[in-house]
Amino acid sequence: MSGWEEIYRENILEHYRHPRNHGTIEQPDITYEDANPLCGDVLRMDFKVRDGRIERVRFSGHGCSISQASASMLCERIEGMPLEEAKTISREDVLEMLGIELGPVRLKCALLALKTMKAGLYGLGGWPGEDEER
Amino acid sequence: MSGWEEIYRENILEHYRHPRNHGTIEQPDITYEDANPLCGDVLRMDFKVRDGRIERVRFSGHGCSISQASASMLCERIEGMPLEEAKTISREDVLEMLGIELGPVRLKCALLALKTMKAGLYGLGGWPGEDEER
Amino acid sequence: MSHVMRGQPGGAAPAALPRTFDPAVVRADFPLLRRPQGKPFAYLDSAATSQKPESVLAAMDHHYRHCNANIHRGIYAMAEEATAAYEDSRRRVAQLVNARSPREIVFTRNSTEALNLVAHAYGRWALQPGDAVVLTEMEHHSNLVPWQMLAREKGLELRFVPMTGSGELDLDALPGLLADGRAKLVGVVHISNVLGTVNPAAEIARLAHAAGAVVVLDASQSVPHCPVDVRALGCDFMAFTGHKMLGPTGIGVLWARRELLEAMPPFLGGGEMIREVHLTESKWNELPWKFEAGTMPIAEAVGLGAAVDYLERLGLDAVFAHDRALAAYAIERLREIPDLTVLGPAADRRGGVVAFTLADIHPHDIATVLDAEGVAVRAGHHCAMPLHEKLGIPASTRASFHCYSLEAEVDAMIAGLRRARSIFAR
Amino acid sequence: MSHVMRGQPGGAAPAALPRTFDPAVVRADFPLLRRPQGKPFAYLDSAATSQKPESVLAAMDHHYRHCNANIHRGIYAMAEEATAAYEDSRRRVAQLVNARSPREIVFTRNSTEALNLVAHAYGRWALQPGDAVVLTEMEHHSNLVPWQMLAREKGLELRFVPMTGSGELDLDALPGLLADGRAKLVGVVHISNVLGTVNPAAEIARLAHAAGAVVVLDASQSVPHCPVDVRALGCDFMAFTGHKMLGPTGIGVLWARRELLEAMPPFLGGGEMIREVHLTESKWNELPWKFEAGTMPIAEAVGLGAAVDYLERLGLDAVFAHDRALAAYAIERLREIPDLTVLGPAADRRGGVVAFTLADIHPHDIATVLDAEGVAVRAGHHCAMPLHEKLGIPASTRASFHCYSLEAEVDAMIAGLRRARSIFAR
Ligand SMILES: Cc1ncc(COP(=O)(O)O)c(C=O)c1O
Ligand SMILES: Cc1ncc(COP(=O)(O)O)c(C=O)c1O
Repeated sequence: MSGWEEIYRENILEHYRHPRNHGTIEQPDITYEDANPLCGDVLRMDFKVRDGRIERVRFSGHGCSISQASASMLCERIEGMPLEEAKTISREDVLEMLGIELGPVRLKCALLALKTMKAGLYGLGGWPGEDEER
Repeated sequence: MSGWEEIYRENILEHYRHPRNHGTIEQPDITYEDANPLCGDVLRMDFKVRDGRIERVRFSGHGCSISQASASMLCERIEGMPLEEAKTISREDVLEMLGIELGPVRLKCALLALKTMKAGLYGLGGWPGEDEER
Repeated sequence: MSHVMRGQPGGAAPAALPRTFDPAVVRADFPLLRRPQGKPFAYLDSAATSQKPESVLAAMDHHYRHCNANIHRGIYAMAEEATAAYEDSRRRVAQLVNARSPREIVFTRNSTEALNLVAHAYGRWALQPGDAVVLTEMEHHSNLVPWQMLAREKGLELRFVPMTGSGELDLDALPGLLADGRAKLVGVVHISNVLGTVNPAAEIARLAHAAGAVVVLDASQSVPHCPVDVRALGCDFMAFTGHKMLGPTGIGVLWARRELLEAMPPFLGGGEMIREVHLTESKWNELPWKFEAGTMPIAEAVGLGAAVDYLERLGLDAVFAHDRALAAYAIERLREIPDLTVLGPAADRRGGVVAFTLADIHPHDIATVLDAEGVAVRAGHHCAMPLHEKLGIPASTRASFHCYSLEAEVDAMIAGLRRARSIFAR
Repeated sequence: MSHVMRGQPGGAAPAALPRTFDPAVVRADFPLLRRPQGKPFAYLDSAATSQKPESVLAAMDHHYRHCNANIHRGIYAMAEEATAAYEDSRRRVAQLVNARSPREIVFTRNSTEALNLVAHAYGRWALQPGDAVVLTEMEHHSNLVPWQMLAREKGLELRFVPMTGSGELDLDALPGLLADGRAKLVGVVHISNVLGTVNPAAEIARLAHAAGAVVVLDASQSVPHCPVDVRALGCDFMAFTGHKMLGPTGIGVLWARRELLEAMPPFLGGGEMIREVHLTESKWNELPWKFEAGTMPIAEAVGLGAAVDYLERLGLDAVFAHDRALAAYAIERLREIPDLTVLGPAADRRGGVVAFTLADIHPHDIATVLDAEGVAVRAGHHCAMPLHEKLGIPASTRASFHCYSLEAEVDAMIAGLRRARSIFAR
């Protein structure tokens, strides 16, 4: 298996080509936009929340296949999930979904969605374990 | 000849122990004070000028044997000299008077007197070859 | 490579043809590029940072092993040696850019600090509310953000020389931006780190001076690659950075006209930059030390001096000819790839930088595929977000060259781009 | 060395005795100190800059030879490695001083830049005309001049904690200086680079905080020599510098409480420190990068990380015990010399720094004679002119130690001082 095939596994390309939950929500209950300062990529996530559950979630913005695939996978996973449970999703969970190993620079792409989600759900002030998500 | 004896030749120690032209002049025609920023040593030179000649020159301040000896030698040499001639004294002339070789740090000690004299005689604006006296 | 035009960004045309060198031979001087057989590695990211020749590493290593002492204050032999080496590097840098005196050379951490020094020490002092600062749409963030910060603080207006579709400055717009006499400072990048565009610095300086503005040149991509003569250019401040010119990280340079440096207040306060300190007031040291606070990057200055020597041995005109020839070659080969757009002007108007987009494939993905093939390029906004905004793209992929770069490395990139296209076509 | 008191400037008293090491063995790790036979060389100027162990030089050399790339933006493997190495050094530095998070560690050029960063980004933002800044009479110029410059700009009052005759802070005066509630910032040197005095940083922080002032600790001479725990000390900002802690030149550190760094505006503008840049406005990056503009001293950070490892392997409590024992020995031996005055407090209240005067012999002359005998000491005001002014002397001679310093080197100095006395007695 050559180098790029280790990163661009079929599941990633699949999510990249056919992203789930892509789009925006009108009048979302929570919306948060973050950027990857290293490359300027931007991700926005909109949430509809009912009875403490994430009823709907949509993402938009632009980014590379890793950041788009991880946003797509994360959204797919958290739609319908209780807010409190979504908050506990960790960096390791996201990397496991992606199923690849990444260096510190591309890690930022992979974790942009998680970071955007947490900032949205917790509010801006920071959250437990945030440092590890750098 | 061991190391320090190369620098502390008898003439230097002699001028250091018995400085010529040490002191100040009341109501000097020209007075200038400079400092060696590297060690805080201060040198002031006062001049009485008549008919374009340096009639009297005195130095004061504090410094090491090299800076004191070079001030003493320089004053001895320029007293009575036409102003224009004194202005032409070069860094090489001073080092020749001292008769020793010095690295860039102690060079500053050796040249403080020359720098003070030139700044006094030329005024503050700089003078030909100034860069070489750094 | 004989079809390449000579570029003389720095001043008058020289009499002789440029010396030339064989990059494959030059390469042997660069330890990092000597890779084990069978592991291809094409480093095409020299605009981000250059590789370092053995002589630079040896100079720094020698410093630490044989004359590591703090400078300017030590009376012992080793400190005298270290001081002499540090000041000697300053002299060599001064000669490289044809400064009038080594006093005009201030060492900094990098280009960015040099440009911030100008904004803080000159800008905060000389500019008044209502004054305007003229920049260009192709500035690197380092020659943009400091002026934004200053503009907000002092109530300055920022104006921008627009960029044409081909990625050149629309110089016709400059007189208009200067016409009301409120523009007091013009900041411009000499060679764009994205487009490779060589901007007409001398002409800009002429126009700016006629309108009473000083000129700050960001020479981060020119001094490392071509002859630059500050007197011929006629600018007032110029910043460049060691790590892009075969030197170490941790050191940069501000050149400025002596009269300006004399007049400006200092920037950072501390040891070295003072003549006399009392509890509540101080007097400043002479130039250039007035602007060098605290223990400076001493080993790094020694390394930079060795880098200047190396560049001068190669000949900067030869380096530039080589860079430009390679850029021309790359542009030619990139044309073979469908859906690929090269940013910036024609090959004869640029330095050794080639940025492009490929269909709607994200540059990160392109760079990752290329990395897997052993080709290192840069992907992103290259610290020039407004430029990308203007071009209507979020990011680009960039290949950039230095004296050790080879056509074969460009070929490897082309092969990798074909592969990226096949993976990501959707 | 069993008579030496344990110093714990950094926090709580530890349970175990300090580990010890043999400086003669340690010495073998320092290439510069391995001198050819018959050429004695006693380096007693470690407070100016320390020597570097082989492991530090090797780490930097390895970086340049195997993973030299610009960080944070490169998508290729080498850039990922360089980024990881740089950020790993930050983590090690954070651990060294027990920071809550690596986000609290900002890399700078040196201590001086770190202190200027506090003055510019925090001071210009948080302090108002009429506020007071409290410093001490024993500050290094680097923690004095930036505040003078700021005081002039903003109309601040400078107040000084006076020094006792024995070179200690007169802490009884501090409450009075804080009493009117106008003092908003207290800046203090942790260990004086002239007197060796270890100042009671935790107590000063307690008093300052009670009065509503933040505390800036200049730890340039403490972090390299003894355990320092920012949480135990309770200060708000702390500066230190790589080249004094067995690391390279060109890198320093600002530690600060995260809340303060979050609230403060940035200092230098440019690449790296931004999140988004548009032509006329920008958004800042997260901590700590918000304060790191342009290409940072990457190789230097790697070297600093290796230096931290080395210091931790030796054990900073052991280093401090060694330094203090040597200072005590030096003071004892210096007493043998007639007309010699040791500056500063008793041996049990200081670190490994011993400054003195000898009759009216100028320190330059002393240093020159010592140099001829192969002993490197420092002569001058050591960037602490007000301290010397207060003591009524223009300059002093200083010997200072680190882990590789030997009693035999002190002995060589003593012999040289006798010679200086015989030459210059007048
Ligand atoms: C107490 C103290 N503060 C600050 C500094 C400044 O350190 P640097 O020159 O590395 O900025 C020094 C050393 O020179 C020092 O001893
Ligand atoms: C045009 C230009 N200006 C400024 C810089 C900033 O240089 P440094 O990061 O060394 O400060 C760079 C490189 O990053 C550049 O290409």
